[in-house]
Amino acid sequence: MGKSLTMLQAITEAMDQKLGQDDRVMIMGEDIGVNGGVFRATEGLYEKHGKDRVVDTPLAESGIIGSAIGLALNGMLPIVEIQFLAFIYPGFEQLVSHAARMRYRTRGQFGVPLVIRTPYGAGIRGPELHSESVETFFAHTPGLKVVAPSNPYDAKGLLISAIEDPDPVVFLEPTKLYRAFKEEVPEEMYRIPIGQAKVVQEGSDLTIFAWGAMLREALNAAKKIENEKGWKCEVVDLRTLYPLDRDTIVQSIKKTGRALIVHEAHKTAGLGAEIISIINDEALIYLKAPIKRVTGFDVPVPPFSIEDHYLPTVERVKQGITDTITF
Amino acid sequence: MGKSLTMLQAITEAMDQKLGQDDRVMIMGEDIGVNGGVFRATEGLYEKHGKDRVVDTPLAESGIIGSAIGLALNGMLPIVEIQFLAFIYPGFEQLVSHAARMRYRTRGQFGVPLVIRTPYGAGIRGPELHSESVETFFAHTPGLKVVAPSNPYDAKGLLISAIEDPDPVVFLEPTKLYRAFKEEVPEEMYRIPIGQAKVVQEGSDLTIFAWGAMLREALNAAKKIENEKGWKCEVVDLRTLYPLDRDTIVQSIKKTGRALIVHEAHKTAGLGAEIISIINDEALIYLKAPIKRVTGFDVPVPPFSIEDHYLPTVERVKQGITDTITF
Amino acid sequence: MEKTGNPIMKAHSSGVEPEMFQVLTPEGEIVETIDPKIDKSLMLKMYESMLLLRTFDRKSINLQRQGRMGTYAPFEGQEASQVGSALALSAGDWMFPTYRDHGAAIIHGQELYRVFLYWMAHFEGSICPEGKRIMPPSVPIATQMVHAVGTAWASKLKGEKNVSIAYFGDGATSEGDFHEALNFAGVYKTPTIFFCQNNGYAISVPFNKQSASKTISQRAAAYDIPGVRVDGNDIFAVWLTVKEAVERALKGEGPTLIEAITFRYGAHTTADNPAIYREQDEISTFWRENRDPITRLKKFLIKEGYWNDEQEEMVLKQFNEQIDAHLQKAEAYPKSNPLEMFNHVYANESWHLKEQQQELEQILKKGVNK
Amino acid sequence: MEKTGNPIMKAHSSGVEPEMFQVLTPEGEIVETIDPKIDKSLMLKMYESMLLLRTFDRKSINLQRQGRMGTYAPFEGQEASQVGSALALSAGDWMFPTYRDHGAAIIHGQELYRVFLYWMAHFEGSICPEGKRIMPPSVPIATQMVHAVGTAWASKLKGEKNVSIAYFGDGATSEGDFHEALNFAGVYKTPTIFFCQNNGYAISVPFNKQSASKTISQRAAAYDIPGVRVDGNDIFAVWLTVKEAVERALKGEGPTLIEAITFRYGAHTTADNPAIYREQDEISTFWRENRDPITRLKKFLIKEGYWNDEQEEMVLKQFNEQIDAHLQKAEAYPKSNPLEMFNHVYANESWHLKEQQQELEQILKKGVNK
Ligand SMILES: Cc1ncc(C[n+]2csc(CCOP(=O)(O)OP(=O)(O)O)c2C)c(N)n1
Ligand SMILES: Cc1ncc(C[n+]2csc(CCOP(=O)(O)OP(=O)(O)O)c2C)c(N)n1
Ligand SMILES: [Mg+2]
Ligand SMILES: [Mg+2]
Repeated sequence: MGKSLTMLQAITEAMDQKLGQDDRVMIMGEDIGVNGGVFRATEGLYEKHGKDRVVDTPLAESGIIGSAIGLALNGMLPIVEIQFLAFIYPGFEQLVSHAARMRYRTRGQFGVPLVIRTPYGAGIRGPELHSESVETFFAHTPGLKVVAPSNPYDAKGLLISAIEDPDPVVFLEPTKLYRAFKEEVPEEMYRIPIGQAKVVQEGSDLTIFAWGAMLREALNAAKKIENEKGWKCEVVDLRTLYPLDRDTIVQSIKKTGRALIVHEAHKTAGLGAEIISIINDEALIYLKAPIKRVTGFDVPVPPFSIEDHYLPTVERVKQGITDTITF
Repeated sequence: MGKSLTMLQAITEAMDQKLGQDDRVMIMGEDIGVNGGVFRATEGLYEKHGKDRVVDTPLAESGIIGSAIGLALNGMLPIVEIQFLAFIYPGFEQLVSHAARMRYRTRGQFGVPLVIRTPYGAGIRGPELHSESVETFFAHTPGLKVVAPSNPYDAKGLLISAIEDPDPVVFLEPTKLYRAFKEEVPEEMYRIPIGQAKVVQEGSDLTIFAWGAMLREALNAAKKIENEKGWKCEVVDLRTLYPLDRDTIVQSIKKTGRALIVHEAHKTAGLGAEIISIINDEALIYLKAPIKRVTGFDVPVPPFSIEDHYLPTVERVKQGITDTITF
Repeated sequence: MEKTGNPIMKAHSSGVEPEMFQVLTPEGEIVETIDPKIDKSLMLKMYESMLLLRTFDRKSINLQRQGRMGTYAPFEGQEASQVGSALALSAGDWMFPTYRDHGAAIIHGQELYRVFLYWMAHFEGSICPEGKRIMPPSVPIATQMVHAVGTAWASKLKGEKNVSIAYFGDGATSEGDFHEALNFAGVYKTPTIFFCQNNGYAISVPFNKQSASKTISQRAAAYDIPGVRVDGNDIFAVWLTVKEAVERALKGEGPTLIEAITFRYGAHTTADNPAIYREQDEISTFWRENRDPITRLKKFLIKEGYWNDEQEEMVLKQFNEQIDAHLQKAEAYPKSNPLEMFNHVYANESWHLKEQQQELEQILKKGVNK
Repeated sequence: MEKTGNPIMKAHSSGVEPEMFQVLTPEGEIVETIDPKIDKSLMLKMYESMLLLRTFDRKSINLQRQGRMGTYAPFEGQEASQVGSALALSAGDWMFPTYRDHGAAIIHGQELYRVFLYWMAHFEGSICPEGKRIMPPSVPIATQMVHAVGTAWASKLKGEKNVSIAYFGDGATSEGDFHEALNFAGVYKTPTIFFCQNNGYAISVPFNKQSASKTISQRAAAYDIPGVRVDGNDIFAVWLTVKEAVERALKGEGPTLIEAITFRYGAHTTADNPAIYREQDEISTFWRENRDPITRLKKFLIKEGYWNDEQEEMVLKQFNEQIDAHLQKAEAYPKSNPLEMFNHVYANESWHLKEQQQELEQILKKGVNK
């Protein structure tokens, strides 16, 4: 039996259940204890599981990630909350030079089963540096896995998989979707495998690749364009950003011959480029038109009064579809 | 009149001349003063220009980059040496959240004319984390410029441009080339514009895009393959990695119709993907074969006993050329 | 009974007892010699500045509630710290505020309408008046502290008689940048003032979860620089301390760490609910009634015959008008043009931004971009 | 004559005077009560361990010179710090060494041939014996300090009686991670020992350029944890101090910062030339002749009748054989297989690594890959 949950509630439920089921699981971060997190993702968990399992830390991301690495080395399964994605930077060295490499350096002797959860993306009228989308940094770091759910159901299943994963997972939570809609979420624990994309809508004329908050823009644009022009878009939710699910990507492109990638991140060296390159590798001859990228622009995310124009809009996605199909 | 200089000497000369010419220029970093730098890039400069201009700093990269930002805000032109590229991570936040954004945030009121020089890349039998090549991180950061010379002449001209640039420049020095060969370098100050690639060898069958230490592998492979099979490769040295010189890239591909990218960095989300995407955008219809990436593998750079196999080799480049031309 | 074999216990025996420098008690009594002297006009300036800021702060919260501004970070309760420190500076000094220090910025010369613009998410809210050195609020915690080392270092190198002041909170003292900034400032003896407003909380986290250390000022010893703890709600104490720090800095004696003990009455930001993590009503009523920075100075001024209720009424009226005028200016400010986002990424234009700007321009011409 | 208006001067008046805990003088005299007792067999173990390490270190430098090993970081001169600290640990304690602390690692149970393998750039040089908790040398400075907080924290949570020790140098104390580690350890009272070998230099940079603070131990006060400064060339002092720190940690009294004053006789690494940045001959001769950790213990042991030249000759011979045997094992170790680089990136295989491995395999099959 399921309940209708927001993504935020689905995430809380995943953590609550894992805390209940496995002694080794703990959560740590800024304001996640007594306060229940600035987005309330950990609401009630401190009271329920106690101060040793749900830990308010000092304001120091390198200390948080670094000590979580130590906890993980010594048998715990820490879930770290970084308050906003840009605030991971002070802990970047710990993530890139240690978490991602410990298994490799010790030839499997010591692993770092760590999850780093963090809200990411724009669209919630946040202050400066509260809206970044720099998944590229992590997808360029061997040893890390990167996940970004687009709905409550996937969020719970992917987070449980991430917590159970023996390797460090960067778990990107689209802030804009936290409370955007509810969805039936099974009460039991279930897993969505890391590394698998999902075809959320079948189509024949063009494939849209998207993830996180951009999936909805993709679906909306696809619906509108179908109404307006009759073109049928296939929409693929990547879900895992590293390593990418190449098979699903290539299979779809072989079917449609045209593709569009929608992401919030800056265009240059964004993940869109990697997807284009995978298609170039595996399915160039199937391509009927250049692959279009509709992305955040190559500028720092601007103040929120104009952030909606920084982000890909349904309008821009539609334009991209049209350009690609009429190429 | 020029002198025959190594890349290291050309870099020292550029700094020496700018220190001599402009009071605002200063150098700071670990072991760069009395010791002249662990690679000796600043040899003699401390004695010549004094301890206020060539500063041995504490061992703290965030402090170094952060205080250099302050120095730049207040009228100085700091050149920071980060001892090895991976040691920039503790200062990553200062670079990404401040240096890259100060002009933007203040609408041009305050800029950060800062150069960050750092040895990068593998192939010198370095210990762990002394061989990274993560230019993607910086090329995905609007507000930064990224430069990587492949020879002494370019190194001097590009470094002078970087020092004179009003914006922060990440200046990547291929460690492997520091002393690899000498070249005639003019004694006077000259500039190579940031943002311009260079066609170092004309060809008609395929274009190889490379930079830094990989340029030599590209040229060697091109020469061998011409001898062996008669194929003529065009070789383009990108020199500036962000923003890329799209015109030169596209022009070459329109001529040859085939391309290969060689870089040391990990394949996934490496800059090769961006180059492929630019070609996809602008010249897809000219492509006669998928564009090949010959890159560092998606693994942490391994211990030096096998690092040569992590790196693209002439052998692998040749294989890539053959695959692409015989596609 | 001391065992000689226990070097650690021996070394750790002398605990640090938190002392706090106070000049003006909550009852409005002077308990220390004031040196240098604070004359009547400066006292009135202090008082009026705090009144202005409190009026501004309350107005801002209302504007946010009415949807006329974005998330806002209030500073009510911290006026003595912000005014006292800012008034001790000279016009050309570098100021590095956080999101909560627009009070200090205003006193140092930032214009009210620009502060409104900032919270309304206009690009132009981050610009300071020509010739001033007020940096935009620093959002990533503690990062601005190293900048204030750099600007001060440059002043020193150029022989310019300016200090740099970095504002930060108690939470910021846990970040690595706090440590690196103090250490660099100690090494280069930069004319930097590290001004910590210890309001007891980093969002929901009380200082005793932030660190095992009892005070923040005690950390200065780690870098062999002076550290001092002052009553941050006592504007005389704050001003005197910052004044001394400025003088030391200008004499070449280097940086100072100042911990000003204070309290924010309200929420961390308008997005925060302090009742979740503290006895908000009780604790903020306690501070308001017993420790308020404005009340205590008022008591003193009235006793001295420097101030009365008519004056108060008059300046409040004037402040309200002034603030409203700035608000009007801010609300009448041209709407942000989305195309502006492509400007000032670099000093010189690049092909990729030019094209992306054109792409957006095309879309905007069509009328909708949603 | 004190001006009351000068809070900073007042607060800063008490300077910290560097004291150093010493038990065994360079002349081999005991100047403090030794408690707990160090019995003869432990003294001999200390001495022999230091001899073994010095022999190993010199051998390694030669191997590097002969091209049989890569760049090597020698520790000669720091033996008392490394042996004294490691011998105070229990077998299950977590150790986080740097590139210069393979001496400590060996004493804690790392095998000699693995240390050779490490410097010969074999993957397997980073593995420790089954059941041990010796982490691979940390290269990015100070980063391992926070790990040692985490492992100790986990021990505490699990009720396991183990400490975690982090080794680091004087230069490391400037990094933000030093600060964050000490602060976290203070907050969670983790059983962590922060063991700093202050050898006076971070590569070429002397400590007085690293910080204005006179000592490193004084920084502990910033986190309200005990800090102590010991003679790092006096193995009794080191052992006693670490022993006390371990006991405190296991009793739940939390972390300790230990500053061991020592000196590296040689270069930073074999790639470094210390003559560029210090009077290498003079200064290293001075330390060798007046402060050597091995000589001083030897003087004491001989005086006590615990040691003589024959014994020394015998163990040296034995050590040389032992080291040679390990060297042989390391040199006979199978050449690294390039395809190994694709293993252990993740616990489970991923398609992209599998394919890249195949790509390399194909190339290697052709015979050349240059
Ligand atoms: C590096 C970083 N981490 C986290 C945050 C989120 N954050 C914003 S304010 C804040 C608390 C700051 O507390 P304090 O330094 O005491 O200042 P106060 O807000 O009390 O003035 C946090 C955690 C941030 N802005 N930057
Ligand atoms: C983050 C980082 N920055 C720079 C370096 C380069 N580096 C290696 S050792 C060293 C000096 C370390 O000095 P110290 O901490 O005193 O240790 P010691 O070598 O004296 O044992 C430096 C700067 C590094 N390894 N990591
Ligand atoms: Mg606070
Ligand atoms: Mg040292």
